[in-house]
This record gives sequence, C-alpha cells and structure tokens, in this order.
Amino acid sequence: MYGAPPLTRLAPLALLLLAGFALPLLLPQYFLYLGNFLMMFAVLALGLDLLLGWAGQFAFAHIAFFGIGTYATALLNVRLGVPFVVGMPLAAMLAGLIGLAIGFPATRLRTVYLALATFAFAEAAQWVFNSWDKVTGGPDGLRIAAPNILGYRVGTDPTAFPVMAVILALVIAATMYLTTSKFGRAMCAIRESEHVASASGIDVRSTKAWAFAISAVYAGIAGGMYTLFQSFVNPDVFGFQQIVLLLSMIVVGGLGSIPGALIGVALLGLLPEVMRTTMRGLLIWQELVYGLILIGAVMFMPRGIWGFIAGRRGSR
Amino acid sequence: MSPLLLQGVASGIVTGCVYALIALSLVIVYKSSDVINFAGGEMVMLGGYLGMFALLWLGLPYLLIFPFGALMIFIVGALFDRVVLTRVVGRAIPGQSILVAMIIGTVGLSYVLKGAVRVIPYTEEVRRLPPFSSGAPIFVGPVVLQHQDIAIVVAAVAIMAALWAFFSFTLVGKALRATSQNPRAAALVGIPVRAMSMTAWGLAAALAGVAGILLAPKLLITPDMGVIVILALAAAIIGGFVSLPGCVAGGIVLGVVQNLIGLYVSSRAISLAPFLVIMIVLLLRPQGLFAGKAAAKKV
Amino acid sequence: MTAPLFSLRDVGVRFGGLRALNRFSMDVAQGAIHALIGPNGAGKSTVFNCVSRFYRPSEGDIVFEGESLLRVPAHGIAARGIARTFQNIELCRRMTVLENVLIGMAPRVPGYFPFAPSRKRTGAERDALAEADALLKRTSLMRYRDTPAEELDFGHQKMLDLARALAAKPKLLLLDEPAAGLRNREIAALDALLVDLARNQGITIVLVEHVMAAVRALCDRCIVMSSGRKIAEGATADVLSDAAVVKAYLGGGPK
Amino acid sequence: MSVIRTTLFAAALAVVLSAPARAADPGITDSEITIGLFAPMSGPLAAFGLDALQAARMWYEETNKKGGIHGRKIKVIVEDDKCVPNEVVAVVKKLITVDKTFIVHGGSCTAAAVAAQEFVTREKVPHVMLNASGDGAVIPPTRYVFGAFAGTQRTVGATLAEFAVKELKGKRVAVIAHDDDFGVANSTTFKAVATALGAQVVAAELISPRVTDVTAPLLTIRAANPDVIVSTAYPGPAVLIGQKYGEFAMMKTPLVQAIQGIPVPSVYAKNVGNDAALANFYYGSPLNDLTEGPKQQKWLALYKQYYPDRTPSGFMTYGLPSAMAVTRALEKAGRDVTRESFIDAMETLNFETEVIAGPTAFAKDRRDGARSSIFVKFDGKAHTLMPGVYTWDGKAGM
Repeated sequence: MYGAPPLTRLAPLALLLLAGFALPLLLPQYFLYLGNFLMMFAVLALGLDLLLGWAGQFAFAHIAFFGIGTYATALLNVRLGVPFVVGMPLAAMLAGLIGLAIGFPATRLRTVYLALATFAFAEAAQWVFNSWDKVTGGPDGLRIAAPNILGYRVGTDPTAFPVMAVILALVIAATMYLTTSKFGRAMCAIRESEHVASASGIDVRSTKAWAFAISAVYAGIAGGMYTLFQSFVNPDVFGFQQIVLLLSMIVVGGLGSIPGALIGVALLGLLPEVMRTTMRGLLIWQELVYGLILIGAVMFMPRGIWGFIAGRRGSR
Repeated sequence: MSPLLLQGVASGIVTGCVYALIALSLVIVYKSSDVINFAGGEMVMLGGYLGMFALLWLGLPYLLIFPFGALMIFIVGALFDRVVLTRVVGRAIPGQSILVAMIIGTVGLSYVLKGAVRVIPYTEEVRRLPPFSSGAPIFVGPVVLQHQDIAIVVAAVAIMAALWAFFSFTLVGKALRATSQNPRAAALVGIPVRAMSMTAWGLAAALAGVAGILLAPKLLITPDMGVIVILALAAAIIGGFVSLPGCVAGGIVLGVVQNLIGLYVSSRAISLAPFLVIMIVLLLRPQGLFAGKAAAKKV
Repeated sequence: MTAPLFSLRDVGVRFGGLRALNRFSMDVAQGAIHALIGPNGAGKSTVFNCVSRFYRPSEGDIVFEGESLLRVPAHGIAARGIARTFQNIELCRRMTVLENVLIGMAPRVPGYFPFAPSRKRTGAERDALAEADALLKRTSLMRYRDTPAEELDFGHQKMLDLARALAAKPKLLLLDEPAAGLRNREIAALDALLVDLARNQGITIVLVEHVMAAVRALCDRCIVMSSGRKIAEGATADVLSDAAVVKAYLGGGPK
Repeated sequence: MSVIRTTLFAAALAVVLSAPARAADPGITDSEITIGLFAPMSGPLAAFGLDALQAARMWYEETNKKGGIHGRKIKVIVEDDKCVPNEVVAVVKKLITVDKTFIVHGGSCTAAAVAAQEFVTREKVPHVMLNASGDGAVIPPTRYVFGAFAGTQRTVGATLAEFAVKELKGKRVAVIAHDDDFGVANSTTFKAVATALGAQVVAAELISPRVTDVTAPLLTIRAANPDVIVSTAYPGPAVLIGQKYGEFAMMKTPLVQAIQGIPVPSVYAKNVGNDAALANFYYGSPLNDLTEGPKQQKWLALYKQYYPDRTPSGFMTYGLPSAMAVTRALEKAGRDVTRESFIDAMETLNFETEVIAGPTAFAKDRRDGARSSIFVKFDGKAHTLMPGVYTWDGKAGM
C-alpha cells in the first residue's frame, strides 16, 4: 500500500474522532484526564518511534524537544498572548529546527555514542528549563493560562479531549502517510543498512537529519497538547524517568509500527493507575513490579506486543 | 596557584576516581555485550547496602566486607546476564538492533534493585558506612585530604592495574577480550562464549559493588544513590568508552572540571558540567578522547 | 575505441600501512561486459567501494562520462546511473522484496520531501509501483513480492540484490561476485539476464568474478589485479592465456 | 389548549425551582463525611509522606471515637501519589470526580499540589494540604487551597535569618540552598530578612538536590569567611555539607541546618560521623519541642498505639495540624456544612495545635497556616532548646 494510505486504513481514525467528541459527555473527568494524558504520550511515542523504530537512530533527546514545545507554546500564550492555533505550530517548528540542528552533528555518531550524546542534550535541556528563572519560571514552574482555539475555551479535560483527539488523528494519518512514502522507505533503508541506502542513491546524512527534525516536530506538537489540558508545568516533567518511560513504551509495544507504539503507550501509561488500585496493601512493591514487567517484556516479546500479535497472525 | 584552586583540583581528583571506579564497570559491560548498563548505579547502591549489612549485622571485619559484597553482586550480575540477556539475545531477530531491548532490560533491573532495597524497612533514612580508614585529615600544603579519599584514589589505580593485568595476562582475561571482539570466532576456538558473557557481567557488577562499599562513607547510602551512574557515563565517554585507563583519566578530568566550574563559574552550573563535557567530547571526537582512530566499517 | 564510459586513473587507497590499491587504472567501454578478476585480497571490492564513495582514494581520479566522481557525494553516484550489488548480500532484511526494489528507485522517484502531497507525487508512486512489479516479473521474484527479504533463500536474495540495482535504471552496473554460491541452473539464468541487459539495453557491466566459466562465456574484456595493482587488461581470450595472469593465479605471484 | 400547556409548563418550572433548599455537596450524607487523603506512600519520597498521612488518619479515627462531628463519622479514602505531579493530578481528579469526596486532604510535595490547584479551584472543592512546606500553592493565596501547616520556605528563610543575626550575632552570613523551588524561596527570603536586620550576605551557593560532592561551594563559603553559615539542604546533601564543614575545620563559624535536612538528628550525627564537626551546630524546627521532646511524646505514644510495627520518621507529627484544622472547621461550620461554609470556617481558624511552634491561623488573604520556628543546639548527643520562637512577618521576601 504505497502512495496515499487507502481509506480502509483511515477508518480507525474516524472511530478515534467519534470517541473524541462522545466520551466527554459520558465519562467523569478522571478518565478523561487519563485519556488526554495517553493521547499526548501517543503523539510523543509516535515521534520517537519514527526516529528509533523506522530510522533506527538510537536517540534520547526526544524529551528535550517535548519540553521545548511545552514551554514555547505556554510562553507564547502567557507572555505574548499568541493564540494556541498559532502558538503550537510555531513551538513545534522551533523544536523541529533545533532537532535539525542536533541532527546534523549527531549523524556522525555510532549507536552508543549517539545515545549518550542525545541523552546528555536532554539532561542539559532540563537544566536550562530549571535554571533560566526569568523565562521558564525555573524550579517554581510556569502556570499555563487556559488557551482558546478560535473562541472555544479549552483548558479543562472535557473541553480539551476532542481537540486532542483531532490532533492525534491528524498525527496518526500523517505518520501513515510518511511511513509509506519514499522518505519513509529511505528511513527504513538507513536502519537496515546504510551502505545499501547510500548505494541506492539515498542521502543518508540528510535523511537522518530530517528524521531528527520531524521527530522533534512531533515532540513539539505533544508539548503543545500538554498546555491544552494541564495548568502547570515544571522541569521535573522532562526528567530522566520520562525518557525511560517513553522508550519502554515503544519497545514494549513494538518498535517500528504505529499500532505497536499506541499499544505500548496505553499499557505503560495506565500501568501506574492500575497498580495503584490493584496493589492496595502492597504499594511499596510497585517499583519492583514495574521493573519485572519491563524485564519480562523484553525477555518474552523482543519484537514487542504488536510484533508478537502480528507474528502470531502471520501478517507483516 | 591559590590554595582554593589546589584544594579544588585535589578534591576533584578524588571525586574523579569515584566516577572512574563506576565507569570501569560500565566499560567492561560495554566491551563484553555492547550495551550501556543503566543499572550500574543500582549495583553500586547494592554494594553500599550489602557492605553495611555485612559490617553492622554480620559483624564481619571491615576488610572482609569487600569480598563478601563483591561475591554477592557478582552473582546478581551473572544471573541477570544468564537469565535475561542471553534470552533477549537468543530470541532477537538478526539485523534488528537488540541494543534497545537490552537497555530496557538494564533499566528494568535498576527498578527491581531499587524496589527490592526500598521494600526492606529502615532504608528510608540516609545511611553512612563508617570509613575504611579514619583518622585525622592529612595536610599536603594547603590541601586537606581524608584517609578515605586517599584510600579511594589508591583503590581506583590498584583496581585499574589489576584489571589491566587480568585482561592481559590471565587466560580468562584474554578469553573475555576475544569474546568481546568477535564472539563467533571465540566460540569456534572453544571459548565458552555464554560463560564468558556471564563472567564479564559478574565482574562488572562485582566491581560496581566494591565501588559502592568504597564510596559509601563518602556518598551516603540511599536507594537513589544510583543517580551517580550519569556521571560515571560521562567519565567513560571522555575515556572513549572502550579503554580502561581512559576511564580513570576521564573520571579525573570530569571531577576537576566540576570543581573548577563550581569555584569559578557558579555552583549552580556544577550539575550541568557532565552533560556539556559529553556533548563537546563527542562533537570533537565521535570515538572518544582516548580511543583509536574511528575504524571504517568493512563492507 | 570511443572514449571510455568509465575509467580509473592511478587510483591509490591506503589503510594505515596497507596499500589496498596501488596506482590502479582501468577503462570500461560503453555496452561491453567487463570482468575484474584476481586472487582474494587483490583489491577488487576496494575498487567498487571507491566508486560508491565508501572509501576516499588518497591519489588518482575516477571519471564517469567525463566527470570526476571524487567530487560527487555518495548518494549522487546512483543518481548518475551507477548501481552495484554487494559481495556479502546487503539487503533490507525486514522489508519486503517489493520495498527493497522500491528503495533502489530512490534517485528516480520525485518528491523527496515527505509532505509534498502533490498530484505529481502520488502519480509518481503509482508508476514506481508498476515499474517495480515489471522488474520483479523479469527477475522471477514476483512470487515473493510481499515476503520479508530475510525469508528468501540464498539464490533469491542474490537475485533481489541485483533487482534492486536494476531498479535505478543504471548505465553502469557493478556486480560483486554475482555467481558466487549459485547453483548451475541459477548461474545460467543469471548469464542470460546479464547478456540481455548488455546487448539489448546497452547497460555496461563490470563484474567481479571467480567462476572462470562465467567469465569466458560472458565477458568481452578482462582486467586482472593482484595485490592492488593491474597486471593485465584486454580481450578476455588474450588475457586469460597471458603468462603473468596464469602465474598470479596458480601461485607464486609477481615478485 | 394553550392554557393547559402553560399550566403544565408552570408546574414543571415550579418543581425544578423548588429543588432541595440547599444542593447537598457530594461526599456528605447524614451519617458520614468522605475525605480523600493522599500522600507519597511508595517511591523515593515515601519517607516524607507515609507517616504524616498515617498521623492525619489517626487524628480522624480519634475524632470518630469521640463521636465524630455533629453526628457524622469521617470516612477516609487513601491514595498513593508518589509525589509525581501527573499522578497527584490523577489522584485528585479520581477522588473528586469518581469517589466524590467532600474535600481532598493531602500532598507532601509542593509542585504536585500546584499542578492540582487550578483543577480544585475550578471544581470548587477545598484542598487541604498535608505536610508540603513549599510556597507555590499558598502564596499567592487562592480560595480553595490551604497549606503550609508546618510553615513555608519563606518562614524557614526568615526564621533562619532572624536566629542567625539576633541570637548568633551574625554580621557576615552565608547560605547554601538547593536550586529547586524550595531552595530559591528560602534563600531569597533569608537574604531579604538578613539584610533588613543589618547583616551582610557574603555568600549564597545554590546546589543541585542530586549533588554528590559539595567541595566547591564549601570552599567558596570558607573563602568569604562568614561568621554564620546557614543550610537549607535536604538530608543527603546536608550530611555532605556537615562532613566538608568538619573536614575544612570551619567549626569556629556556627552552622545552622533547616529541618528539611535533619528529620532525625541522631541519624544526621551518625552520618556526619565526626562529633567535632557538631561543636558549633544548630538546627531549626517548626515543632513546639524537640522531635522526641516531652510535648511530642503524647503524639508518638498515640502513633505507637495505632501503628505498633512502624517507627515513625521525623516528619510524622507534621500530618496532625492539617487534620486538626479540618475537624475544627467542620465543627465550626455546623450540621449543614457545605464546601463553601467549610472554607469560610477555615478562614476564621486561629488555634494552638500543641504540635507546631506558634499558632496555626488562616484569613481571607492568608493560606499558609504556620509561620514560626524554634532552634536547637545539638552536639551529636545533647539537644538544648534555644530561647524564643521566631516568626516570619508575612511580608519579607514576598
């Protein structure tokens, strides 16, 4: 299925949009909050999966672009009164530009050094969020004014839910389009063998750099989505645990596949809530159980849950 | 040289050796199974707690807690490799990078170790192991050093020398190096590759455990002391992530740079230092300061 | 003989002390099938890797259609119509046969930037698909269109490597031991395909080969190498009977 | 026809208008008030929250034993928030929109409480914080959030400055704090009050909470040769500071450590491991007595009774004042209490908790409960209570 994704693949997105508008009328805010949280992480995970699953570039910098997207959208709104419809794309563009700037030097690094250099970049970015008091509010964090989109006031879970669903649907469609396009194939070729790619006329360095940039744009969009339903942001949101959580999501879900990333987000996103309610008396054991789940996932399903299911069903 | 600078450099060397000890463990794991051990910090933490447990509850003499801790954590490292990593490597699909799955495996291990320690009551308070050798501080000119500091520097150099000797002269050492360079060839000449990988992980874990015991008086034992692995990673990278002497040099460079930044820039920038150093080093020399020329991949 | 389509002039490549190529020159005529032969380690693959710009020669020049390739970036080589296969097959293992062929078409499918959803772009994708299917039929790989490359047997993987190279509609085809490991029936099919490509579609072919039978049957011209230097060049028949060549192959090698 | 329709319409309208005289708030029935209680009970910050939550729960049980409030028993729903902002917001939303509790009572970490502040304000549900001592959620004050029952970081900074200048006669004072929201708040207020009292702040070092070595900041402070050093670091870094302070033989300059770094003084002394370093050492505390002092004994005994197998951390009794405030406000608001009348009652509170130094009070424009601190001289074994209760005036450092 090449060229524009056929309509059958787009059907589930219609379901998502329907849920996006229907659920706010049915569910209490707690479940809507979880839904918003998962939808934001879905966009974030798809972005990292493009870079790691499709292009095979093992990079940890994703959370830094998520932070840049969040702070940029929030500051544009709070300080300059830029409406969300303009602010979020601008923030995503900024994240993309920085991603491109990081992408070019990063393309010279081999896997383990690329991982460590981008990890260092993410930690340095968090240090900046924490120390640049005048702009990001530093450790005290930043209160986010409820944005309005063309007059429709967002900021609460029920009001943000449909907007998030629309954005997620667009992002999934874009990802489908991207991964079946020539650029998508070029990314896969780089993951499999850079020599084949280069010998087949693919500019390896610029494809990697563009993969970095596009994945950073995804993170910037997720940052914008954060300001839709959260009212406060502080530097801890972009710390080391979030990098690990995001990486675990796409590995457990299944690298290099849209359903895999979404399954991983749903499972590991809801895990803390499930563990908190089920392990009533054993709360202290939660950390140990979370570690065992990660180890179990990579031991028994190296291709992730979706790889496991797809392998079972025989489809690719 | 102002006394302030001298003291800063001296203390920087000591903390640098702290990072180097852990970096050695990370490099051994990387050379043997091509993966970054994100649970390295937790192995250090486990070493601290086991050392304290041996000293305070079992009443072992101070010198004996080192082998005790080393053996226990050797088992943890070897078991992790045997049970988890060989299975992940075995089931991996040729071509697909198993690096990601193994990294998540080590992250899982770090949560398991932290979770296990935190379940035991009384681990909430901050604890400290009495120092290996205590006594009045030693004055070298304006510089004041503790016995424990000197013990750490001596230990770092001694362990690095012992490792160098182990890897160059003993049969097991050479087998480990062969396996890490070319597992298939090693297997062909009869080296039990799986046992080698277990030994490498066990050795690295034991090293981290010993570092834990050595650092506990200086670093304080809490379930979250494992965060220091980030600084050890920075030290390892400066050293090129492949060379053992590089680790010690990388650690010392990082320790001193941190103190200089703290003294002359701002104490707030100290926590930024390791990340800047990593990015600068990798930008200038993608294969690290002390590693050889970047090898062109043979097609 | 008209000006050569492609030639190396005094190319030298050094890995530390080792001189992989030592002032090596060769000329390739348009439309002919050339063999590049020599014992293992003679530097045959190094020549190909220099052309693909994986290695940077320390001296000399590589000229294709009058233009020096040394200033062309690696991904520009395919765009100029030079395609190659690899000695130990390099495939996109977890991608399907069709996708591997489509990757080979990279230089010819417009709309590089992913988000340009122009009419022209989707049209181009459709044509690329049609062309890929035609190529799969010709290389009898149609049956495996949607199976991952890693599940193919050795012979079909070799053929897919070739199909990907052909997907770029090359003017010059560099084949690195295409016949190695193939059964006789597959070698015959390969020979027929190569002859058809050279004679009917005017594609110039240079193949590195050890199977002398294939060299004698297929190649018009022959270049013989030994430890990085050219020791003979000319029509296949004369070269193979040349004393120095026989000695290089049968042991001893030039002093 | 239209007449029938209009009368029907009027009747329907009347029914709707005469809905129950007062819309009863969720979480309250004739016999029961449901309170959502949350704190970090697992993960790295469990030590800060678990005991405080159990102390609050203990107070509610005691109240129930004495007959509850206006004939209603207090029912508690407990949740673990791990002090992670996302999880705190999830927990608060679950308690309010799913469990439908009357009020939410909890939060040992300020950043997390601020994350939930906008939601509770919008849903008009009172949020009484547990033992979080940051300023974020209470300064500037908002109607629905009450907190700082053991004092804010501004109180910590102001009282440290007053003690350093007035009691220790400090002229050249130095402060070492963390570069997080706590550290910035307490060090800024410390500098403001110290300069206002005529002292000079010669060194102000900010270090990361994850620091593993404090040589550089201590050397900078030593070079500035202050006559009082004040630290508001957390337990781990506080011990590192104590060690370096001893190593660099700076004992002639008094060292004052804020309570957040010294939950159990005896453990701090053991960890510094060098009693000479404690020759000139003081620590501040918002409690009304030494952690194991006589006034605190009754609470420790009560806790032993409820949780025999748990030795409480130093922050246990910090959970009591907030529970006391809730029960007092419920008492004051009377039988038909609503969320709004509960808040009005909270705003009139001004009472002694017998746990915290100084009164706990709120007002229309004040949401931080306690503003006082005592100081103790500690030499590793003996604790001697220093005279006087120091109080933040509510303005300095604003």
